[in-house]
Formats: sequence, C-alpha cells, structure tokens
Amino acid sequence: MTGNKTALKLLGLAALLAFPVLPFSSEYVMHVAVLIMVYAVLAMGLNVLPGFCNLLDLGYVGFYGIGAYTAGILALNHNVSFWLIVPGAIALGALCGMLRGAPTLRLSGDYFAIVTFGFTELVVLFLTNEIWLTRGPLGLPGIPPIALSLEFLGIDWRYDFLSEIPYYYLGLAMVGAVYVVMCRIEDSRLGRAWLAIKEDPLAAASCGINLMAYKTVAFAFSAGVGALAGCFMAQWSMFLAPDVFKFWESFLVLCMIVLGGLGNINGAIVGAVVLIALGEVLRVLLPKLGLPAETRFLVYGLIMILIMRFKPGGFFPTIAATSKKSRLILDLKARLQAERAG
Amino acid sequence: MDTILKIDGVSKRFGGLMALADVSFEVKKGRILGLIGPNGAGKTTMFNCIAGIYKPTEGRIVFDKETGPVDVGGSRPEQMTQMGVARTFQNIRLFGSLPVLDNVRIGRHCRAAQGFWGAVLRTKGQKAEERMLVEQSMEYLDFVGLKNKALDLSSSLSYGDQRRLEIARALASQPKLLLLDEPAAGMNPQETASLVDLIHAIMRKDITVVLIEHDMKLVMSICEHLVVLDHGVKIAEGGPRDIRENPEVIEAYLGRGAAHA
Amino acid sequence: MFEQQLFNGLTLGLIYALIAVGYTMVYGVIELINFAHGEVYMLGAFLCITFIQALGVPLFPAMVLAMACCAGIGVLIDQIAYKPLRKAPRLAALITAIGVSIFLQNIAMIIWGSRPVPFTRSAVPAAFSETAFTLGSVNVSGLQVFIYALTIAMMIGLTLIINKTRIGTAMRALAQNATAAALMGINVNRVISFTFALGSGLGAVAGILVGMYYNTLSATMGYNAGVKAFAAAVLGGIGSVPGAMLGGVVLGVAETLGAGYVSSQYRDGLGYAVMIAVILLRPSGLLGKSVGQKA
Amino acid sequence: MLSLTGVNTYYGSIHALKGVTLTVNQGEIVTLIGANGAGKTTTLMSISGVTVPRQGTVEFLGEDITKLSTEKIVARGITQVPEGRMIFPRLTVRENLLMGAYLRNDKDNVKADEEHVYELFPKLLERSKQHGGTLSGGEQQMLAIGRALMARPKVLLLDEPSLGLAPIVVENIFEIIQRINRDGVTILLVEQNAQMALQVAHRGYVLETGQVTLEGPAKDLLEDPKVRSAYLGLD
Amino acid sequence: AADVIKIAVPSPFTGSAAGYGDNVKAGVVMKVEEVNAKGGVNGKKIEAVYFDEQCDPKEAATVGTKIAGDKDLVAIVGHLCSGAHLAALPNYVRVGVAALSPTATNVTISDKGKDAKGQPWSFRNVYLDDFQGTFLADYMLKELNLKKVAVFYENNDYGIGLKDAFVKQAKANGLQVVGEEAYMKGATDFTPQLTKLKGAAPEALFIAGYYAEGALIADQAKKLGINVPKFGADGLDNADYIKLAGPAADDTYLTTPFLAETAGPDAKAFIDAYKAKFKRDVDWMSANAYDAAGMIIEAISKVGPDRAKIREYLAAINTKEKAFKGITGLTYFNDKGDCVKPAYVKMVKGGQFVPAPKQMSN
Ligand SMILES: Nc1ncnc2c1ncn2[C@@H]1O[C@H](COP(=O)(O)OP(=O)(O)OP(=O)(O)O)[C@@H](O)[C@H]1O
Ligand SMILES: Nc1ncnc2c1ncn2[C@@H]1O[C@H](COP(=O)(O)OP(=O)(O)OP(=O)(O)O)[C@@H](O)[C@H]1O
Ligand SMILES: [Mg+2]
Ligand SMILES: [Mg+2]
Repeated sequence: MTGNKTALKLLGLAALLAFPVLPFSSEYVMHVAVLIMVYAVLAMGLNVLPGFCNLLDLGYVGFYGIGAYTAGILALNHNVSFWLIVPGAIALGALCGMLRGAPTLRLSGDYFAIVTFGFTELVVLFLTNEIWLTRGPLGLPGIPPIALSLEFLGIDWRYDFLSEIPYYYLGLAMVGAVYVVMCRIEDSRLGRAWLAIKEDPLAAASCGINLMAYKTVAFAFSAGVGALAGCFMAQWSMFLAPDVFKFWESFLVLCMIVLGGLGNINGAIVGAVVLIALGEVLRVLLPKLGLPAETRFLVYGLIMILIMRFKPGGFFPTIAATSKKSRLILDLKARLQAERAG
Repeated sequence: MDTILKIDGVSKRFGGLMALADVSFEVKKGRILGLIGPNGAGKTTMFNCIAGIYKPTEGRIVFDKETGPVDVGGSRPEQMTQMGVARTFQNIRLFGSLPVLDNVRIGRHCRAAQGFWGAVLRTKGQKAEERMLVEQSMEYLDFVGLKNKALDLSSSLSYGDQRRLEIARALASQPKLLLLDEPAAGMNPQETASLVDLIHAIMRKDITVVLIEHDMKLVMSICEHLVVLDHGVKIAEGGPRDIRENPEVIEAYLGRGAAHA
Repeated sequence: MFEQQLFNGLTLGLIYALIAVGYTMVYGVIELINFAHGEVYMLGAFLCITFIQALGVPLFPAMVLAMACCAGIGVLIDQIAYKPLRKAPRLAALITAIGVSIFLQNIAMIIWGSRPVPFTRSAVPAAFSETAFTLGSVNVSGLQVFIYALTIAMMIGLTLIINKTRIGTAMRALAQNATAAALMGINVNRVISFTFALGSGLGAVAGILVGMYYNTLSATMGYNAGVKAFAAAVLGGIGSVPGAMLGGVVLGVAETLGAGYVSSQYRDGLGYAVMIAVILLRPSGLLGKSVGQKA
Repeated sequence: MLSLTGVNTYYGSIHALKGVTLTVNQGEIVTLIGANGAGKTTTLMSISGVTVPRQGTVEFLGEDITKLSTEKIVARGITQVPEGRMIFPRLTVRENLLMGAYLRNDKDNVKADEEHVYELFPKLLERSKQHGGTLSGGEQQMLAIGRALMARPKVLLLDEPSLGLAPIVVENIFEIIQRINRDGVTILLVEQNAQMALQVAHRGYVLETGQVTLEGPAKDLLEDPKVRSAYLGLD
Repeated sequence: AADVIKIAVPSPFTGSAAGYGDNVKAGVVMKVEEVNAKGGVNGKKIEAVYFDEQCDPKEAATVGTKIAGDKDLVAIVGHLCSGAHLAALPNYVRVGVAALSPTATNVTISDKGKDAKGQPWSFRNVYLDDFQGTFLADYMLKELNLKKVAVFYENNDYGIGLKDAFVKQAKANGLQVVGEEAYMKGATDFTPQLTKLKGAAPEALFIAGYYAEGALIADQAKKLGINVPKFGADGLDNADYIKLAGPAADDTYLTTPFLAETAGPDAKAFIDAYKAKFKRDVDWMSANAYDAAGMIIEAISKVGPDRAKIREYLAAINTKEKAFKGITGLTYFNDKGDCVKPAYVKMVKGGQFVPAPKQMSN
C-alpha cells in the first residue's frame, strides 16, 4: 500500500524530470510548462491568505509585479546576478507585504479585499507612471536571461539559460521548494495558528494567538513567494510591461486556488495546471472544431462555470491535507487503533 | 486564602447601554465561583472583559500573576491566555473544519515556541516540540474523555462532546483561571452529571473556575460562592443557600418555581 | 473651473452610483460579489441600441424593453449559474461570477463586434444635447438633467421598495437569515430572483445612460464599470443602498478632482487612494453597519 | 392532524432520522424529548421542509406535504420557532413580527394579532423599535414565539424554547405555551428540559439516535423509570 | 499539407483590443483571398493561421514559442501591440523567423529585433511614434502657424512615444505646450482633464491616442466649449472616429501614409472591395496589414517558403528604388527593420476625411 504510493510518487517525479526529452515536448510545450510553474508558485503563495487565513486578497499580482520589476531593473540596468536578486526581491516583496498588511489588519471580509485591490492598482499605476524607473508603458525589453557563472571565482565558465529546458528544471526546483516549505508550514504551529484564525479569529485569540503578529507573518510570507515568482518570470520572459500585472492576473490566480480547492496546497498546483493548460488546449482545439479564435474565452468562461457547478469545493475540497499524512499523526492513528483493538 | 482575580468597580458601556455598572467581586484561588443572573444581565460581558475581548470602560481587573497582582484590564486576549486565563464560549466556537486533536494543539499554542524558521527548516527543536504537542494534547483529550475521537473532525462531534472539547482546548493553555460560559446549556441531565464530574476533576488540578450557568441545580450543587448580576449591576453575592432565599434574586431571576428546585 | 470640476465629478459619481446600487443589492441579499453585473450593464446599452436600430423602437420604449430584457437575463444568470451554489463556499460563487463575466463579454463581442459603437444619435431627443440651464459658470445639458432626475428618482424609488414594501422587507430578512426567512413563508428563490431582476434592470439603465452620455458602447465597457461599482459599493458600506450611492459619488468626485488638480496619470489611483483611506478610517464603509462580534 | 410515517432524513451521508413515525392530534401539546443529536431538530426541519426526507411521508390534514417547499408548508399552517431563535438581527422587533405575517393579506387582523402578541409579551411592546439582534436571549425567545404566532398557525413547532434562559423566563414561557394551546393552537414541543415539557404536554415521544423508542401519555412517561433516569436526572 | 504555405497572424482577437485585431485580420484576409483567387503562389495556396494573444505580453510570449516551433509557419504578420511584439520577439530571433508588424510603433523595438550577427528579424511597415510626433509638431507651426497647444495622451507606449517626440520637437520649434494630460485605455470620461486644459486656452489639441478614446475627447471638448483644431496620428485614423465623435470630429488633422484621393487604382479598388466585404470603411490598420501580408507573400513567391530567405528578401528592400509598392504607398526598411514612408496630412471636414489643404514638402 504505502510501498505502492512511494513507487507512484517516484514514477511521477521521474516523468517530470524526463518530460523535456519526451517526443511531444516542443519549445512551446516547455514554455507552457514553465508558465504553469510560475502560476503554481503564485497560486501557492496567494493560497496563504485566502486559503489559510480567510483573507480575500484581490491584489496579489502587485507582489508579483514588485518582484518582477526588481529583478528586471537590477538585471537589465545593473547587471546583478539572478542568484543575488532572488533573496533581495523576496525580502522587498515581504516588506511590501507587511507595509500593505499593517493598515489592513483591522479589516475583514470584502473590505480587506477591496483595499488589497486598490493597493495593486496603485502598484500598477506606479509601474506605469514612474517612467524614470520602470520605463512605464514602454516596457523593459531585453532583460538578460538567468545565467550560471563561476566568474566570481575567477573561473571563466558561464552558462546562459537560452532555451526553455534550463528554465524548466529551475522552475521545477522552485515549485518543489515552495511546495515543501508550504507543506511544512501548514503542518506546524504557525500553520495551525493560521487555520485557527481562518476558522474563528476570536476563538483563536482566546487560544493565545496574536492575530496581528500571525497575520503579518502571513502577509510577508505570501508576498515574498509572489515576488519570487516575479523575479523568475522577469528573467525568463526577458520582457516586462505594466500590462503584465493587470488586475485580471490576480483573479486568474484566485480562480486557480478556488478551482483547486481553497486552502489545499496540491489544489493550488492543480488549479494552475488546469487554468493555464485550458487556455492552450482551447487554442489548439477550437480551430480543429471549426470555431474561430474569437470564441476561445467564451468557452473558457463556460468551462469555469461548469467546473464550479459540479465541483463547488474545487478539485481538492479539504484543507489540512498534509497534516493528515504527517508521521506524527500516522503514528498516533496506529496507536489509537492498537489500543482500541487491545 | 488568596485572591486570584479581583474585579474592582468594572463598568462596560455599549453606546447608550450600560452592560456592566460598577461591578466588584473577588475570586478565591482554588474555589469555584458561580456567576448568575437574568438574560442580558452582563455575565458574558464580564467574561469578555476578563478574557481581554472587551476593554472595560471603567474599573480594574486585578489578576494574580506569579510576580504578584497586576491590573490586566484592557490586555489583549492572547496576553490573558498567556498569563493563565482560559475560557469557553456560550455559543460553541470550535475550529469546526479541523480535527479534534488540532483544536487542542491550537489551544496549547501559547505554551509552545516554534515559529516560521523552525517550521521551514524542520529543526530538531521543532520536531521535538511537535511530538510533545501531540502527546500533551492527547493527555487533555484523555482527561475529558475524547481520546478516541482525536482524529475526527470536530464539527462531527455531538453537542456534548463539542462542549467537552471546548473545555479541553481551554485547559490545554494550562490556565490558572478557567471561565466556563453556560457549559451545560442544551445538555440533558445525564450529560450534565458527567459535566459536574469533569468540573470537579478540573478543580483537583488546582484550577480556579468561574461558571456562568442557568441550570440552578448544577450551580447550586457545585458552587460555593455566587455572584448575581441584573442589568449590569451586582444585586447579590453569597453562598447558594443565601442566594436561593434572597427575595431580590427570586424576583429578578429565579422565580417562585425554581426557589424550591 | 472648480464648479465645473465638481459638477463633472457629481455626474460621474451618480453614474457609478447607479451601477453600484444593483451590485450592492445582490450582495446584500446573497453575499455574492456579482462580477457579472458590469456585463449586464453593458448588455443593457447594446440591447437598447439594437432595439432602436433593428426594430425601429423609439428611445424610451427601447430603454424599458432593454431594462426588462436585462432583468430577465439577471434572473437567468442567477438560476443557471448561482442557484446551484447557494450552499457552496462563498468563493465558489465568486469564481462562477468571474466565469459568467468572461462568458458574457465574449458573447457580446461576437454578437456586436469588438469595435466601439456609437449610440444611435438620431434616437436621442435634440433637447438632450442642448444646454438646459447655466449654473454659475457651468452649462448643464438636457441629458445631464435627465440623468440626474432619473438617477435620483430611481434611488428614491429603490429605497422605498427596500424599506417600505413587503418584498423589500423580505429581501432584508433573507439577507440576514435565509432559513428563518423560508420558515416565515418567504419564497426564497423568488425574492432572490426579484433582487436580481431589480438590480439588473437598474444596471441596464445605467448602461444606457452612460452609452448616451458618452456616445460610445463597447463590449468591454462593463469591466471598468464593474470594478468601479464594486469599489463604490464597498466604500459606501457593502449591502447598503444609500451607502452605494454615496460611495459612487465620493469615488466620482475624488477621481475628477484628482485628475483636475493633482495628476491625470494617477486619476484612478486617486479614487482608490481615497477609497482606501476611507475604509481604513471606517472599516465597514461610509454607511455600513459594523456587525459587532459578540462572543 | 399532523403525522410522520417512516421518515428518513440524511445530511449528506449522515443518516439523521431512521424511520420516525409520530402523530400530533388537533388541540394537543405533544413533546419530543431526546439526547443531543437524537434528531429532534431534524424532525422539525423535516416537517417544515427545510431538510427534505429521503423516504417516508409527512401528512398534514390528509395532504402529503413531504416534498412541498418550505414556504408552501408554512402557507398550509405549520409554523416553526426554530432552534437558536433565528431572529432577523437588523430588522426591528416590529418588522420581525410582521415578517411572521408575511403570507397573510388580512391587514386589519394582522394589526389585531400584533396587539395580541404585545399583550402576551409586554416587554416586546417596550422594544418594538429596537433591532432584534440587540435583544437579550429571553427577549429574543419571546420575539421568536410572537413572530410565529403572527402567522396564525394551525400547528406550532417549538424547538428548545427554554434553551439558555433564566429560570424565571422558562416558567413564563411554559405558561405561555399552555395559554397558546388553550387558544386552539396545536403544539409540537421539542425540549431538553424534559421535566417541564412533560408537565405541560398531553403526550410525548422519546427519540434516540434518529428513532422513536418510547411513546405515550406525558404522565406515563414522567413515571417511566428509563425516562426518569436518562432524561429527568432522577433516581 | 504540402500544397499550402502558412503564415502566422498573431494579434488580439479577444479582450479589450480585439477590435484592432479584427482590423488586422480583415486586411490579411483581403490579401490572402486575393492571392489565392489568382491561384496562389507558385501553385500553392496561402493560408493565414490566426493566433489570439489578447495584446497581452504573457500570452504573446506563449504564442511566440508556438509559432517559432511550428516550421510550417514561414513568416509572421504581427504582432499588433508593441508590448506583445517585444515579448514574443526573442523567440523569433532565436529560431530565425521574420515578423512583420503592420502596427507596432514603439521606438524600442528597433534595437531588439536583431540577432547576434546584427541582422534584423523584426520589420514593420508602420511609422514609428517619434516620426509622427516630430512631423506633426512641425506641421502645426510651419503650415498652420499655431502657437499654443495642449496635449492629451494615452498612458501606454504608443501615446507616450508619440507625445514625447511631439513635445520635444514643439519645444525646439518654440511651440508652447500648455498642458500634458494622460488617460488610461478604455477611459470614457475626460472632462476633468479637458476642464483643466480649457483654463490654459490652447489653440490646438494634440491627441496622442487611438480613435475610440480620441472621439470621446473631441466630443467632450466640444461640449465644454473648446473649439480648436485637433491633431492626431495614425491612432485616430479610422472612420469610426467620425462616427463616434459626430460633428465634434470636424477640424481634426491626421498624419497618414497615403491619401485615398491621390492613391493609385490599386488602393481605390482595395477600398471598395473592403467596404463591400466588411460593410465598413477601411482603416489604416487593415491597409497596413494588407500590405504587410503582401510583402510576405511577395517574398515567398520570389524566394520560396523558407524562413531565412524570406528575412533576407525583406531586409533587402532597403532603398526607395527597391520599395514595395502597396496601397499605403512605398515601403522600404532601414537596417533595423523600421520602415521609411512619406507622410501626408488629411483632415475631417463635414463628416468626411479629406486631404488637408496644406501639405508639407517631404
Ligand atoms: N458587542 C456588543 N454590542 C452591543 N451590545 C452588547 C454587546 N455585547 C453585549 N451587549 C449587550 O449587553 C447586555 C449584556 O449581554 P451579555 O451577553 O453579557 O448577557 P448575559 O448576561 O450573558 O445574558 P445571557 O444569559 O442571555 O447569555 C445585553 O443587553 C447585550 O445585548
Ligand atoms: N447541518 C448538518 N450537517 C450534518 N449533520 C448534521 C447537521 N445537522 C445535524 N446533523 C446531525 O444529525 C443528527 C441529528 O441532529 P439534530 O440537530 O436533529 O439533533 P437534536 O436532537 O436536535 O440535538 P440537540 O439537542 O443538540 O439540538 C446529529 O448526529 C447531528 O450531528
Ligand atoms: Mg451570556
Ligand atoms: Mg436540536
């Protein structure tokens, strides 16, 4: 039973690793795969607020933008290496997350939602209008790709990420790392505190949980993950414009986590896969059905409605999916069973 | 005999409504105090003031910490819990979509320390603490008799079990003072009887209890001391016998029928 | 110049208010952020000119007809998309609303094309484009008078419906506790349908007025309007009809004065900044009631 | 007058009622007692059509009302005072009462009935302009009963009307129940406070985990040893 | 199949820019049908494959990899928006496929379309923003002798590029710029900005944006009593501008690469055929797309369906003598793939586009 599961997991991992060399994987397929990974990270990051803390964040894309522009400007204008940008961008994202979070700590429900929305609009307006810094709507073309280099050791070796394949593996590593961190946090004192806040803030406070502090950690963490996705995306796509971070993107990511199952980490990933792949599948499929390109989003919207109609809780409706699988809980279960039997 | 909690001239105003008006009483360490009074008298409001959910408009709430008595009026709920005051809610407020065990683990939150980095890095300390949290939580569940339901969803518990789980969750924070708000409401006599046993067991752990309850049989049988509120004002205080015969209390609260219940 | 700016702001604000009211009504009753409301507003405008152009219906009957159609569309959307989700988590319905919004926008694009379309000029009474009167330095056109009058009349009517009629009380009751409402003998689905019909009808009027005022319709016009209406509704205190009106006006005036005196590049941002500031100061909106937590 | 035959009700996969059969005759007070989670509330909700039984029938005055929608059942004359009172918190006391008369068109009689409720519960008259949500627990209970009476029900279903109430109010409520009954309203009373309930009722049913295990005249049940130990806490 | 030659047309076909994408599609459809009706190219039919990218850089990059990876697509007409073009371009340069945009005007593109050897893979048969902005500033002062102008610009790459070039030249010429106001795409209410500008009493209004918003600006300006000539670039050049703005459209001056009145018989035929097919007046995007498709198809007919050779062919159209003669006049490219075209001025009079009475000597 467990042996089977482990085998299945290994097989899945092997398939993921071998994916780029499979016969059907073209640059296009790889590109879509990398795009899915970017969104999977975004979805996991966003999930922290609505999924774990019941705070409807409609402005997540703002942090994505902050991360992306940090990377874009530093890499393009100052030639800073990706590997140095990442911690910096995450820290900046987290800082902005806390700054946004501080005044909104008292807000609940849709009032929180609209403030986060307004915040993102301000971020995007900043990116649009502060031309001296961001070049505004002219965009930032020509951002250098990610590179591995030993030049800082004085060794003349350098590998530029020029095709999709290195990004695929780097993306896979990023998704894996974020996933592991998310799972670990969910099954920890911190994660349980968040879930308690989600369920009932007042009862949580009465259990000794400092709401302000824990929400602030959630804001910072969620924003940091968004910024991480942003810097990866900036140097992968090599082009940024304020348009990339429009309001709709926040919604798209929100749709992913709800479709996947709010609060479920696996669900967030599945949601990203489904919604990004859906757009591409329709792109390929509709012409074959004789439908013009104009109908793509018509069908897209329809499918979203249908999914919610038949799976109102998303694909993985339960939260706390991982804590059930944790060693401690499994041991406890076995012990209780033994006691009952004995 | 030490005083663990001293309510000193506490008032609480909601807009034009005086929910509590200059109420004073003391809670003795190791004893059980009953807080009774008609609906809307301000009993739950008093709990909320003690537990840090409301800030009293006036007056002092003095709690006996290890370091000595401190005015804790206006502290935040989590600070009160940290100091050793735990409570249950009149309308059950469990974390319904979490397992029973997690409710208690969350209740134990303030007696653990690991944070973000511990969780991310899965340090030795963190793992040890997590293991300890499970063990300790199981002890509390065992104490209230819910050990076997540890992995069930808490919303799937029966009403009486949910009340017990609320108590277990409150106990998990290792309180010195436990505030129980109508723990027997909606229970039948059998369940009420086992609740009485549980309260006695709690007392044996050196925990002081303040109890709000409308079930006079329960109150009169376990409380040594009673405080009666009406319209936010303390109208009587004393032992069960005195209270039962106090005409003002009969008029406002007990009614003629209950006086001989 | 300030008077002119203020007047511009009020006009814009009233338009936002009219859209926001429909929004907030649905929200008030079933707690749904109905993102498709902006699309109904867009459909209202397109249906109106279609009736005028294709069927030769005069303006006012066309307006009524479009209103009726949108009311029907609103009810239909509810029945098909939202009704099955009444007991589902709140966000499920929000995602469905987004799906509906995408769907309607794209279907409109297929029916009426993706290019902006002018409002049928010949159908609009000449008096609308003439100056009706002058207020200080401000010229007020006939259409503006019409917009003000119609909007204010509708808002008064709506307030009366909600506060004084039986179905209005039923709407409020339903919002507070649906099971209890059913136990009073209220036909919950009919009241919800009525709410959608009323809200969508008002949305259609807003769309038509905007189409006439700016003389442009486009399939994507609902998007911005929907977002602004959402902001206005929340700013005013979600679920509160007078709040939505006030929120719309505040947002409109803030944007206009912001664009006029501060920076046109940050125009929308200034509106949002005012909105954020208001909500931070009053965490349940201008006229929203804070539902105090009772422990 | 009202009869349930073999009613089975589920919440998803939870089988809450397992073949409940009971009858309420015209003019009676019938009480339903049982432990927490026995299915008392579910029984009332199945009668009112809030939860629809999967099997079995609910008949009222000879008509099968099992599958009717809630508002139609209310229109037939069955009104419920639900568990937890379910007052509309942001409607005034008066508006709450008028919601009770939602289905009625006889304006003048509604007015008279409103007066009648104020007579029964003078406290409500004092607070008629206050929002329901700001009332104390006891006042809310009065309002819930008053609201139900406004529908001029033939049958009144009461779900734990004494829950969380001060002893003096409990007494009062039971008196009022008897008064209403004397005025001709048939009553099905669910109570945790079995002692009181059996004292005012004509007949009673005991429900255990979704099944009726005992039934009979209230007096007999009061004497029944099993009932005495399990539900009255005596002996 | 082997008997068709495919070209890719990535543009927005859904979303808020879909209207423009539809224009481009119409132009391409006209060209492809015309060629195929004549038997195609070397016996093979041309097929245009449309890709929707919503004018969104992210979608464009995805579409870009898809097009780049599909060897059957021998060349590209697109993208429509500069941002989308820039986002997709790295793919085309990497794989080596030429993209000829009929509409992307952003100055930045010039330097980003080259490969390591310095060969351009991105071409465009549309003016650059800076050219039109500079041209109009000259025209206003030299031909119409205006002294005070207020500027309205859409806050996107097109609007900003145009505005910056215009303002720079205006200042150099001593033309006073009395206000610069921005707006967002899709905006409908311009009265605050206009009210503000009115206070500065400009003699002309320069609208650096597209016709949908431009028409609203003209209309609202008129309602506020600002009755001055309006100026715009190709963004305003659309029959819908007149339809939407109504009488307020009068007295608007536009730059245009060709004047229908003076154009050759090809252009006239195209204009009529277009109207017959799509029931609307032709617009410059359709015309440019028609020519862009024409250039690609000409390249295919000369050098065959080979990506690299098509690029070489296009790059070789680099002098006035070798220019492609399309309906939009003569088009040839500089070494960055940018086009060089003459500019004319037309204006709206009595609800019609007519050539402006004064033209600048090119
Ligand atoms: N947050 C609040 N805002 C306004 N009024 C409140 C609030 N909390 C309590 N009240 C009011 O204060 C008074 C006292 O309420 P409280 O809940 O303390 O009563 P109680 O004694 O616990 O009654 P019960 O026995 O019915 O639970 C009531 O009139 C109540 O309506
Ligand atoms: N909404 C629900 N979803 C799932 N299960 C439910 C729901 N409501 C009740 N149940 C279950 O159905 C069973 C019967 O519940 P019911 O509320 O009818 O009991 P009751 O006799 O009224 O109890 P109480 O005295 O606590 O009010 C219980 O096991 C309960 O857990
Ligand atoms: Mg209380
Ligand atoms: Mg019950």
